[in-house]
Amino acid sequence: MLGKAHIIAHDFVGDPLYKIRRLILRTEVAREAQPGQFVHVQVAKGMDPLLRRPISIADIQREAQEITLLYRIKGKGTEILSEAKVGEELSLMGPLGHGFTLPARGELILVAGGIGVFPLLPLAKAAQEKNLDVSLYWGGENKGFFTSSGLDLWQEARIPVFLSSMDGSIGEKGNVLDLLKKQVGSRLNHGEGATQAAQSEVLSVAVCGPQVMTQVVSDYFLQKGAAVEVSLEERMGCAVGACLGCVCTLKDKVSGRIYRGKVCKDGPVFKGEEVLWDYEG
Amino acid sequence: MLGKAHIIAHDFVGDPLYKIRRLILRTEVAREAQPGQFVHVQVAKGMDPLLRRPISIADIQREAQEITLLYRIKGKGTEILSEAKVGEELSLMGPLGHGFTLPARGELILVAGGIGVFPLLPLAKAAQEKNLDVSLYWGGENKGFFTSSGLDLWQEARIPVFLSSMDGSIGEKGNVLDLLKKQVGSRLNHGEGATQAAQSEVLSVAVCGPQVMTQVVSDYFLQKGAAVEVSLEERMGCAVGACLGCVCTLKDKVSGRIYRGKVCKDGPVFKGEEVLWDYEG
Amino acid sequence: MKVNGKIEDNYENYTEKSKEDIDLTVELGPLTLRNPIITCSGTYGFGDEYAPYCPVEKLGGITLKGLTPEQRLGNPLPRLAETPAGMLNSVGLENPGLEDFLQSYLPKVRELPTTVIANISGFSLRDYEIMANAFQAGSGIDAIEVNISCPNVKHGGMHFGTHPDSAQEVIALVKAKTNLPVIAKLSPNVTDIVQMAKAVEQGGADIISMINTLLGMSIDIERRQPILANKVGGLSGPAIRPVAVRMVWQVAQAVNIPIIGMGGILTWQDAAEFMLAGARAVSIGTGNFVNPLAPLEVLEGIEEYCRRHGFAAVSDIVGLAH
Amino acid sequence: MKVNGKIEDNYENYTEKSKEDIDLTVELGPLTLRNPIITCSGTYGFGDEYAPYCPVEKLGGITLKGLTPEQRLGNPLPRLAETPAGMLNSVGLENPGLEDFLQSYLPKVRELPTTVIANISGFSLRDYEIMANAFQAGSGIDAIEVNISCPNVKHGGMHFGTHPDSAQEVIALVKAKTNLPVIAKLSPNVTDIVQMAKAVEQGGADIISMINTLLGMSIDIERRQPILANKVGGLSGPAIRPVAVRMVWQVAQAVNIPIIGMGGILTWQDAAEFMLAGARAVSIGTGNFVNPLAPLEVLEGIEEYCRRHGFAAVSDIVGLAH
Ligand SMILES: Cc1cc2nc3c(=O)[nH]c(=O)nc-3n(C[C@H](O)[C@H](O)[C@H](O)COP(=O)(O)OP(=O)(O)OC[C@H]3O[C@@H](n4cnc5c(N)ncnc54)[C@H](O)[C@@H]3O)c2cc1C
Ligand SMILES: Cc1cc2nc3c(=O)[nH]c(=O)nc-3n(C[C@H](O)[C@H](O)[C@H](O)COP(=O)(O)OP(=O)(O)OC[C@H]3O[C@@H](n4cnc5c(N)ncnc54)[C@H](O)[C@@H]3O)c2cc1C
Ligand SMILES: Cc1cc2nc3c(=O)[nH]c(=O)nc-3n(C[C@H](O)[C@H](O)[C@H](O)COP(=O)(O)O)c2cc1C
Ligand SMILES: Cc1cc2nc3c(=O)[nH]c(=O)nc-3n(C[C@H](O)[C@H](O)[C@H](O)COP(=O)(O)O)c2cc1C
Ligand code: FES
Ligand code: FES
Repeated sequence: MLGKAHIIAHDFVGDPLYKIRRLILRTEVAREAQPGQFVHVQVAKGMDPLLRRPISIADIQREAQEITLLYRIKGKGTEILSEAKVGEELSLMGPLGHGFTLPARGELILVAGGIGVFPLLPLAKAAQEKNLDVSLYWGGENKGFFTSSGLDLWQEARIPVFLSSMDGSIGEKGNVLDLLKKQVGSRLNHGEGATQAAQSEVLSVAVCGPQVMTQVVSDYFLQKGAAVEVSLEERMGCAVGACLGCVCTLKDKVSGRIYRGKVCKDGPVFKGEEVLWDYEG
Repeated sequence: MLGKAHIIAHDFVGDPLYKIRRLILRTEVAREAQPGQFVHVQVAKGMDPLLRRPISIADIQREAQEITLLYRIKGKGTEILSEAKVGEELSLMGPLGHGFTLPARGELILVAGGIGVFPLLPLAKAAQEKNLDVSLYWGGENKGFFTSSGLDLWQEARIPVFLSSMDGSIGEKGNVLDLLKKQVGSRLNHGEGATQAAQSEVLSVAVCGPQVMTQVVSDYFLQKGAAVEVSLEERMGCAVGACLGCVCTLKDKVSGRIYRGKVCKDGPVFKGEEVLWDYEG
Repeated sequence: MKVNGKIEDNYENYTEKSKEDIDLTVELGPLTLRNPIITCSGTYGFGDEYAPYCPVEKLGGITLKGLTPEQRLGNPLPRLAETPAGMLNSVGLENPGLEDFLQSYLPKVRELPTTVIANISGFSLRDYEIMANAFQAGSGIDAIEVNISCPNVKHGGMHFGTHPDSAQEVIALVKAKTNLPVIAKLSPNVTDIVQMAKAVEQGGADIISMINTLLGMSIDIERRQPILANKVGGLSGPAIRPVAVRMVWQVAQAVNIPIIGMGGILTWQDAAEFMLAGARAVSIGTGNFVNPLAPLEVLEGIEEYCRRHGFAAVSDIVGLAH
Repeated sequence: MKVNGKIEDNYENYTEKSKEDIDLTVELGPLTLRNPIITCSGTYGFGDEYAPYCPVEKLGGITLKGLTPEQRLGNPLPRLAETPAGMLNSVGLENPGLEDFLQSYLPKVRELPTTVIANISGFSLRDYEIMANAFQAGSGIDAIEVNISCPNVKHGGMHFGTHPDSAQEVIALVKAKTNLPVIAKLSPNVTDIVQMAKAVEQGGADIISMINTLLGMSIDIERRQPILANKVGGLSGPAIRPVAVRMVWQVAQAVNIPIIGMGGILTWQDAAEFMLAGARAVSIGTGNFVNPLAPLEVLEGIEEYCRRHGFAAVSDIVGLAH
């Protein structure tokens, strides 16, 4: 879909210091949107900036035909977006990309680093509806960050949330991998050699966050035999697979072939086991 | 002065069809502004468009520290400017340029074509304060144009106004030169050879409008021996005389030397007799 | 008022409007397009990516992503950087290679309801020869655009595209090996664009397309490194339009073959500049990223422009600003 | 947040701030500037036009409008056209001529409380010789910038600026005739900027300044004519910055003389890109039109950047992105 979205609400999620804003849009995108997909937003009417900005769909209200975007004011584009007013319209493309797989059964662990949490809520809600055992492990800076990044949305949705903060002001002190090791590690099959098949039927993991964190969490769960999906980020031009600006490098597990995946179209969600994180070239 | 101006009022002067807007700004520019000067306005925060836009000062309230701009929405820049809201700020340079000469005595005839009328009101008011005999001859499209371009401001100021409209819907039908010939011509010295000096002491003329109109009116009054000043328009870069983007061609009456005048700095007001209208090159 | 052509609707709005009687057809030498609006190589994938947003059957033509004999993974990431009114890309000719293209992509490409132009690149004359051989009349491709100008590949197109002799040579070779119309795509990174244009005309090009991207760089001042992993990339988008229009103007005066103009077209007004400067057709690249409906809006606008000014055919406005 | 550096205040705000201990001085071969911020030729008149808006004494230097031996009225009007994130100009080297400059302008210029660079142009070697002779140490001018790159004058600078041999020749000539530091100003309208840079270095240039404007055109589609009376003009402003940064980067790797970087600088971030790419000083042109305080804001921003990253001197950041 390419069209106008009406701005229903637009405000800071919490303390403006953290620059996280919530944007609720009435748009057809709500009809088809799947967890993990994103929209490509035109932030300014003119050519400054020129390109659209990709933002994950952070909540979907199908009946109301509304989606929620949560975004951090980062540079010029998001700064300008933050000035859009309720009642105005934004040009939107979406829903775009290939989202998360909702497991058929078993446990779903969501792992987020920082604002990587945003695309995970729709997945959590879908899992909940399907009565899957879903929980979130979320690492961040400090308490203020979490409360300013939509922690209450998770609480409202009654999804178990486990936090780790760098300064220890909330949850465990440390990073999210440490939290996971401590909280989940003991439950997992200790034999690193456990057959993948056995584990993956019961444990699925979805990860989104800074690349290094995503990689180590993905590797950790892959080792434990879980089915891991990761959501990646790249600079985007077209967001429809036409420009090859946003590719990542993948390795087919069966053939061993190295190839490029388009983050915008084949992703942003990929199988953790297929991503070649450090491919040079 | 370079600084921020606060928007006090911003609305259509009359029928929005004519796209003429009034912008009242609180700014230091009001302190020094002289009739015929202009300001260089930054219409957008970003780079689209990049350059500032020159707009004449259409009214000056020194005590209130306010100036009025009247402008027609023409292209992208003025379109964006038209979206500026009361309470917001605009970056302004000014007052810029060399304005009209207020005659020491005698009669002052103002001649405007279309929106060329805008810089003339401050001159009219200054002339009035000095008890000069001042009147406006103003040509335009039709009645709607005049009422949408600030005709009432002239009426409020009790300045005699004579109109000509292309469709005859108000004032004389025809162009402003015809109007002038009819209304003023008879009063003027019929001898084309009358000494300039004699005439110019009693009759001063200030002209602003489209170039062709400005030229014919200027030539007409010069022939009649009046002291004519014309306000010119050119695309501007710096507006301070630094880029030579806006020059016009002048001829020194005494030496016969042909030279360039900077519309932004030496003008926009020049002596009618010095302007070389059709200089090629 | 459309301040900058970024206002769009769903394309359903367009399909109903009657086209009245402006003749939209353009003849580019041996290649006839139903209308003068094409999309640029490298910005429109293999023709179906944008289909949900812009109806392919309304386009005069599309140009495929640049192809090489062998598969290429292209350059490392990041490959994109936004710049004032433009963007840099260093995709580095990522493509599936000829064989895979013919097998996996061509069957779908051949069904596209528009004129399809293949864009070929190479690192040697042999490469161009292989590519030219592969595309003949009836192959499902309607014309070959020869990219002698890709600035991203170190030992690649740049050489062919900046020396008149090698440009002429490569075009002559391609021309000899295919019976399809041959489009020579010029690089703007040269001192004398007219010399290049004359060389490819001499080489037998049926059509000239111009311009490819300007070589540029953008630096991440916090990381103190170029943003692009490849360091330099190709500058496209509205920022380069004045350069492109100037070059089209110069070349239009100097050659007798038709020109496809491109570089920074977002709106119909932009496209009109190119046509008035002498381009017989125009191509939209980066503009699609901003507004996927740009090609349709450009077409509508140009048509309306002709109507308003009393031109019976779009080709009537070509070169009128000279 | 300053989205784009267009937010400015009266300059009084700047004068009070303590400069702490960042060493702002830059050595450009024989020319020392108190800080690396210069203003570009042709955009800053003869140095006093912007004085009410930006204090000249805060600038590292200013470059005067291009001068020729004889007076020139320049090109017909219009001379300016706005383009996406840029502008075209075709001033055509309007200037009072050497004699009138020396008589009527130099006395004021010499009082300017900053380093003053004269920019000279010519249509023959003889012209450059005349100009070079006129400016010597003690004349009130601190350096000569040789414009071999003005794209506006048909038989003029373009020729010298696009051929390495003639560029070298004209620089060698100027160098032989003056004892002032000689800055060679390069045109970007060339296939190989490195070749040009090496040529002027060979010719004896003390400093390279780059880039001049890109040749461009913009068409008025309603009048169906180029906007500029001169048809083509020079493209400047943010639009060209990626091209300029790329060229500075390439030249910095290839020559041993210092570079003054310019082309599209509006903000300190833009200036930092040039310095990290290898420019030892930067110059602001079109940016002044947008924000007359740009030079000061750039200076402040660069200083603060050095402070934040622990650099003791601005010259420490030169070329760090390589
Ligand atoms: C699939 C996807 C989903 C995303 N979802 C969200 C979200 O839900 N919430 C959120 O806050 N952010 C999200 N991002 C990141 C968001 O797109 C960037 O923060 C944003 O583009 C920054 O734009 P800017 O102009 O403010 O920053 P600038 O740094 O000024 O941007 C300069 C250029 O770089 C690009 N860019 C900069 N950072 C990123 C980035 N991290 N990812 C991709 N492009 C970038 C911009 O799009 C722009 O083209 C997502 C990115 C992707 C790819
Ligand atoms: C000294 C002076 C005083 C002016 N006073 C007024 C006034 O009081 N009210 C008013 O409505 N207009 C006035 N104008 C004209 C006004 O500057 C233009 O209408 C305006 O710049 C158009 O900008 P735009 O982006 O809307 O149009 P566009 O046509 O999109 O502008 C494109 C470019 O051309 C320039 N340009 C276009 N038209 C003109 C023009 N007529 N004069 C100068 N530059 C132009 C723009 O500044 C811009 O750089 C004045 C012009 C000058 C030189
Ligand atoms: C992401 C991207 C990829 C491109 N890839 C190619 C290519 O493979 N072959 C080619 O000839 N041109 C390629 N180009 C150049 C475009 O076809 C076009 O010439 C250029 O972008 C100017 O047009 P624009 O400003 O409308 O984008 C590419 C451009 C972009 C932006
Ligand atoms: C209006 C104008 C006039 C110029 N005149 C000259 C000139 O006389 N001599 C010269 O060497 N460069 C001249 N230039 C080029 C600038 O000095 C500078 O190289 C170019 O504009 C790029 O910088 P910018 O993008 O910051 O403007 C001129 C540029 C402009 C915009
Ligand atoms: S952004 Fe264009 S292919 Fe992904
Ligand atoms: S606008 Fe720059 S000299 Fe007048």
